[in-house]
Amino acid sequence: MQLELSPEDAAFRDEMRTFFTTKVPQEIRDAVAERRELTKEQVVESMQVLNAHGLAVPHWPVEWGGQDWSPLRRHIWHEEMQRACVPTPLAFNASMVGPVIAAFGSQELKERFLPKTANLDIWWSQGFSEPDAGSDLASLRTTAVRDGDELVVNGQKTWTTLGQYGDWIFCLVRTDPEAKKQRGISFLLIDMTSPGVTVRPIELIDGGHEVNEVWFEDVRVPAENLVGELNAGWDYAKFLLGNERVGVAPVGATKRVLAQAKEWAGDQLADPLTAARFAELENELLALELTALRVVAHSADGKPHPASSVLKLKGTELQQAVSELVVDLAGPASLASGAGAGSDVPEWARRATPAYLNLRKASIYGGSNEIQRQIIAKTILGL
Amino acid sequence: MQLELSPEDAAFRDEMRTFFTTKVPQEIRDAVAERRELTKEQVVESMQVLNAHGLAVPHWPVEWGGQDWSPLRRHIWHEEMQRACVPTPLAFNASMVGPVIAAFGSQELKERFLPKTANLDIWWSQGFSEPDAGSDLASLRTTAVRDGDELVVNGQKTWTTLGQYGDWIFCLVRTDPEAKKQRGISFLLIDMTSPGVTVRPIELIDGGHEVNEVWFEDVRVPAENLVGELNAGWDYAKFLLGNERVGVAPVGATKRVLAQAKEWAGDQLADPLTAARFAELENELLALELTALRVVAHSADGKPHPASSVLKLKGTELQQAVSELVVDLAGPASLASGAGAGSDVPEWARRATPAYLNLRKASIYGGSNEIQRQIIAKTILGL
Amino acid sequence: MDFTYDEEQQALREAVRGLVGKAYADFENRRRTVAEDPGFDETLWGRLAEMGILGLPFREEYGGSGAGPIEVGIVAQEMGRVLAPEPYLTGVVLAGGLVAAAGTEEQRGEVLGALSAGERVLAFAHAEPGSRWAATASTVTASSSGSSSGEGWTVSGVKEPVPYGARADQLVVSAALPEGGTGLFLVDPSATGVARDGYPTHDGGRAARVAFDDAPAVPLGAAGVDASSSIAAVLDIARVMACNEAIGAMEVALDATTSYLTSRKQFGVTLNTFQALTFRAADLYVSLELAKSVTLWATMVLAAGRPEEMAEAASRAALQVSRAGRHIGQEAIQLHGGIGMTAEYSIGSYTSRLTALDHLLGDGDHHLRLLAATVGDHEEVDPLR
Amino acid sequence: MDFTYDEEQQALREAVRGLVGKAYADFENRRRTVAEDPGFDETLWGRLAEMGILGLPFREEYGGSGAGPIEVGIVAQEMGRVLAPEPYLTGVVLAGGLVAAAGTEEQRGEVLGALSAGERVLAFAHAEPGSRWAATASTVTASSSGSSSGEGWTVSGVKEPVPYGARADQLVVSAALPEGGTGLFLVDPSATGVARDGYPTHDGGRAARVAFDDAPAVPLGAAGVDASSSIAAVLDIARVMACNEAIGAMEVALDATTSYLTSRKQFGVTLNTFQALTFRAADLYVSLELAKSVTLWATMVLAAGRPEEMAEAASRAALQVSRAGRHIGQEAIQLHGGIGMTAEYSIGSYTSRLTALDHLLGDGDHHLRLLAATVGDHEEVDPLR
Repeated sequence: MQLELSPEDAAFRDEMRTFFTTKVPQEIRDAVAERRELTKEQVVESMQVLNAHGLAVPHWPVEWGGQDWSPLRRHIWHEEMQRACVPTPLAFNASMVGPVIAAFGSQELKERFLPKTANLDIWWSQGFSEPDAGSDLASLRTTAVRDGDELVVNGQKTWTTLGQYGDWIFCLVRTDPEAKKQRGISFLLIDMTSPGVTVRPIELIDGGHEVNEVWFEDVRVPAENLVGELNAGWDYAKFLLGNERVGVAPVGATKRVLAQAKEWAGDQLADPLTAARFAELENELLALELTALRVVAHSADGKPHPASSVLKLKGTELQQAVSELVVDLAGPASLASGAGAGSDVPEWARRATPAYLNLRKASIYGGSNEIQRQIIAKTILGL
Repeated sequence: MQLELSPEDAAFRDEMRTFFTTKVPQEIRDAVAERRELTKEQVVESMQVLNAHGLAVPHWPVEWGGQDWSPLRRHIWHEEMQRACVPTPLAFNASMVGPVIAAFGSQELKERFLPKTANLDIWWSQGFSEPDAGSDLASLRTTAVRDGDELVVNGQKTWTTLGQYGDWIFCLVRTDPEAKKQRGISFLLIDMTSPGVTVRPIELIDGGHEVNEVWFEDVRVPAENLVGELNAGWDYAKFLLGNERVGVAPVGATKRVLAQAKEWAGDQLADPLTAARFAELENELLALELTALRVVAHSADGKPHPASSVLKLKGTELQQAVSELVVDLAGPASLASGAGAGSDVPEWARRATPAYLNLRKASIYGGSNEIQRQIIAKTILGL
Repeated sequence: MDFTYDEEQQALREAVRGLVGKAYADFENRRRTVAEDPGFDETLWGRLAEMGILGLPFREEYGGSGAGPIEVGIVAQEMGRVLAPEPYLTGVVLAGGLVAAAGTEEQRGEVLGALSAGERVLAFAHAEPGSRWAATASTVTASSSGSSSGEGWTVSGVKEPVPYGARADQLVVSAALPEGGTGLFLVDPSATGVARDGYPTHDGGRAARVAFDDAPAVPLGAAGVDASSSIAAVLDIARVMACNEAIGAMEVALDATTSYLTSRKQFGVTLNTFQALTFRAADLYVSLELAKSVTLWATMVLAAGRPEEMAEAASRAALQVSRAGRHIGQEAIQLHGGIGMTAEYSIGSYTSRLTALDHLLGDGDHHLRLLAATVGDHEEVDPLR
Repeated sequence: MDFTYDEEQQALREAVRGLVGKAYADFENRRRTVAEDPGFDETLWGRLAEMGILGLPFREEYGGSGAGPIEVGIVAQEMGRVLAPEPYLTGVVLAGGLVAAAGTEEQRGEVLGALSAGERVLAFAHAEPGSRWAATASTVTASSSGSSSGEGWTVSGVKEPVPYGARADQLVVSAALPEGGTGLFLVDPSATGVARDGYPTHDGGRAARVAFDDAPAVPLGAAGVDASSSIAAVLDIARVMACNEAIGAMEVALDATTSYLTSRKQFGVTLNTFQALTFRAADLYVSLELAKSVTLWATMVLAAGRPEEMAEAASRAALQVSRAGRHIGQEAIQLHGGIGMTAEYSIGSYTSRLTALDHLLGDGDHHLRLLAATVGDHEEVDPLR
């Protein structure tokens, strides 16, 4: 038991803090601070700055750009990044497909994809969910049928976040229709410029265009784009979903918004009820951050830690609660949600409700909170 | 839509208020106000005062002492009684076995039992739950086997509230072991002084003795003590449980405790967080009371109104929340829970934690809140 | 004490449902309507006028039909059920209500007549950047260059957000008076000195920034008189009507959610197989019923016409509805899962509208603060009168 | 930053579990023990002394073993797991801690030596009827008839409730000083002028009303000096230890609940078949883990020995543990159903103890108020040092 960081870790933290607050363009960090939607270019530029300094994919194998840090350092890296309003590396690249290719892909796939993935030269999209395969992912129906050296893909994916920017998409496809549910699924990399791929936007309730439907009509994919073994895709997907323990809960970003909200609150912070609401959320965030630290400390074995579900569940609840607080701070000004730059309502207040509405997704996407409760009940509590 | 009471109803309310605050002995009302446990004698005396004035069983048929009031008047009667700290008529007599005998019993049973039941000359206990038949009541196992003009009862009941005072007990017993679960159950009246009846106290977590186990060993019961038809007991039990819509939620009593708590709070009421907690509870209680008024207004058809489940569910939640508030108001003095009369800690503060602990039962007994949610989901929402 | 609607009121509900409910029965119709300015259906607005709905709360001599809060509440519930974007709450109940409360006889006849006939859309320009639901104006000021007879008044400053302020044909504007207090003014938005920037709001509505630069303004009622108590009273009426609108919306949101749970399959079974979900739906029903009870009661308090009880009743309804609206709005999306996040599907729009209603006239905590401040003044709350 | 216990600490845990855990492994043993005065097992107390547990927090020169808050926290967790009724928290951590913090060298040696050896039970007489967890005394007053050298002091007034005050061999008493401030005194409870009425508390513990009527009192430390900052500091340490005790209790309460869910049958199946129940158990686990994290962190803040950070850390842990304790305590009974209400079955006693711990040294809202008062003083809370 030890409260203090070691001198080395403390120095590491200072180094990260300095880097993030001086090397990433201010205008990108301002956009994050104002909770604006980032442009594709901003996301790419930010990740490339990180990658140039070895800070984009520190959890990857060292030969592919990883840093072999302790879990604590990865935690510090991740928190400091969010604290400095630096966009975190695109998850589809850095946390999802990259680690899967690194762990299960052929040497050829690694060489072909990992450097470009780390540098966001390829923007990856995720093709897992389908209209009838949400929480029940294993009931997916998109098929890939072997035809010579190619696989022919047909089907529909949905909730493809930022699919409009995607160069490539990693998909779960059914390659053995006879096998039972989880078996017979493969993990396939598809060039989104291939003929037969159609991306259709889905408008969300905040008015934004963030997710998409992706249609595959007789899309021909070279068989070498299969990752790992045929029909073993479910294992890779489980690896992918359970792989990451650092940054599962959006602690740093939520802390930052709460800290900003104190500024936004102005005089309202003198109201005891408002102050108590801040204090309670702040305490819960502290508890969550400490729990994240406890979890990362036990992540050396490489298996998914079931407590990650605690982080996801509570993390999204707090993220949503803070966004709700911000709407209340904005008060009547929260109705000015569609106002432009000429508005007399400050930008944070105009963004308050769209952000609140958008974040309803946090407890649905990426394994709904119901799924997280199920994991906790089953895996941890044995129920 | 009409806010005001009619002049007649308003006069009725005044009449009730005057009666309850002048005719029921002050010391009994003080005991209720201090949240003390009442003695058997106090419960009996109070109900007999009410009965002498036709106010013990107003919802019974007129020939057996009922008043043919509108549901609104019964609501007013019930609320004013609680407001005046008058103990409500013993539920086992007034709300449970009485209405069942009146509806389904033979003329002989009615004459034999109803007057004494209304006057609490007989103290009734309830024999429904068993160790393995709680929420799943229909799995009860106590048997009654015909032997000549008698039924021989064997088995065990539990959670028999105030069974230590019981003269008679109304039981659900299995009379046809072949029939499936709900069928084959009968509604039987048993003299608790019969040989073979044993009452054993169960100590509760607040240290009180409120519930009991009741054991039946070859207890011989005259067959004429069967209410209604053999094997139709489940229907009578459903009638009994769904019969009462007035007073399902303990609104009046909870309101009274909350009002007293304002006195107890003293200076603490000036604290904004405490005041907000009071205001929020008070508003929810208002909402609950208004909902109760809406429900009673639709109770003319005699069938259980599924919204009763809303009243039970929310009513017990608020009752518990108010009791929790009182513990917090008592603060460190709540630890003086076992202190006697010589204590410098006021009685309400000493009673605070035992009352809070005791009220954990409110959401379990009489159809747990899980059962209520199930009724709402199934019956009202069609889920 | 009676919670039931009489036959005439039932008939009114059916008539409104037949018109408004039918118009937006297909959610796509609503999407199309709110996608284009002015954000509502002008034809439907005209039909509402013909049916007497726009003049419902106003006396017959002003062109209205002299109905009461119960009837207006029924209309609001029906608007809420289909998320009708027409500016009934802000244009009729609020802006019209102020003219009825504070206007001269002549102004009432002229303005309410035009409003009731559907010839003029009103908006109440009241919120100011940084204001929090007060009944007073602060940064928008009025000044008079002429005599105190009502001539020569102008207003200056920025009002934002003004619901439907860009479409409005006439503005009711609150402004700080030179001698203190808050006055009400009628302003022609096409006059010089008025600049309007309209924009859509997240709930499909419209709002505007309205800047006044010595814009000519006609005092509503007697000139120079503090109208803040009238504003407060009409805001309270509007709050209760917003609650009525919200319970209509919540009813449908819960219905949609339970329908979804019984039809959507996951893991080979419909979602209502999962008890964790059905129990949450049961809790939503409890929230809805409680909110409905307080809203109906508050509406009756308005109808009973006891001004001294109105503010408290409005706060009580607003608090309960705020809590219920968040509970139902948030859970309705969650129980729908991903589809609930999409604009195509209606449920998210219900959440969005409930959020807007919550913040339009004072959110739950705002009203809780007001109630907490007086919680020690009474022993208990007795809803029976 | 490291959340793991070292080997020595693990060994300590096993040793305490072997002794205390074993003694109360059978819940009937605990029931029997708390049913009779003094409400705890004097033999076990002696064994704890022999094992060095009673002297754990005190320096070796005073008869202790000079361990730190981490170790004391481990003991508290183990006591919490079996609801051990021995007065470790109030007698050792609190009363002993005050002697260590405020006593003279001589007093420390004498009192802590006797305490560590198990020869003397201490109690801290501090709460007064109407007081709310302040570090000061108010209605109990001290006066000095003699010189200021420490002779001739007496205390008067009523302390209640005093945890284990009737059994205690020596009392540490807080009292308002004649010149202002709060002093600490050692009082022999058998002296004239001291009247004690002991009684059981709902959680199986003991408390007393202790009335002082010019009872002879020896100043703890220098005479007439305001000790309220020492009291505050020791109260904060005790708060964190109460949190440690509570997380031990919560762990077992959750274990017992999940065991019950997997074994109890209703409707022909075990209760863990009902998703509405298992999801609630999952939420309990979340509450527990978060409370545990803050408690371990606060314990490390104590161990790091930065007095200026202790009060805030104690409040943070107390707030989180209060919320978790209520959540787990209430739900544990509810998920057990009727059996959870009975004194025979252990689960209700866990709820009772958690309620007592919550109110002993300041409940969640009390600490929330303290934290809210300073929430604007910092941008964010950074747990990494």
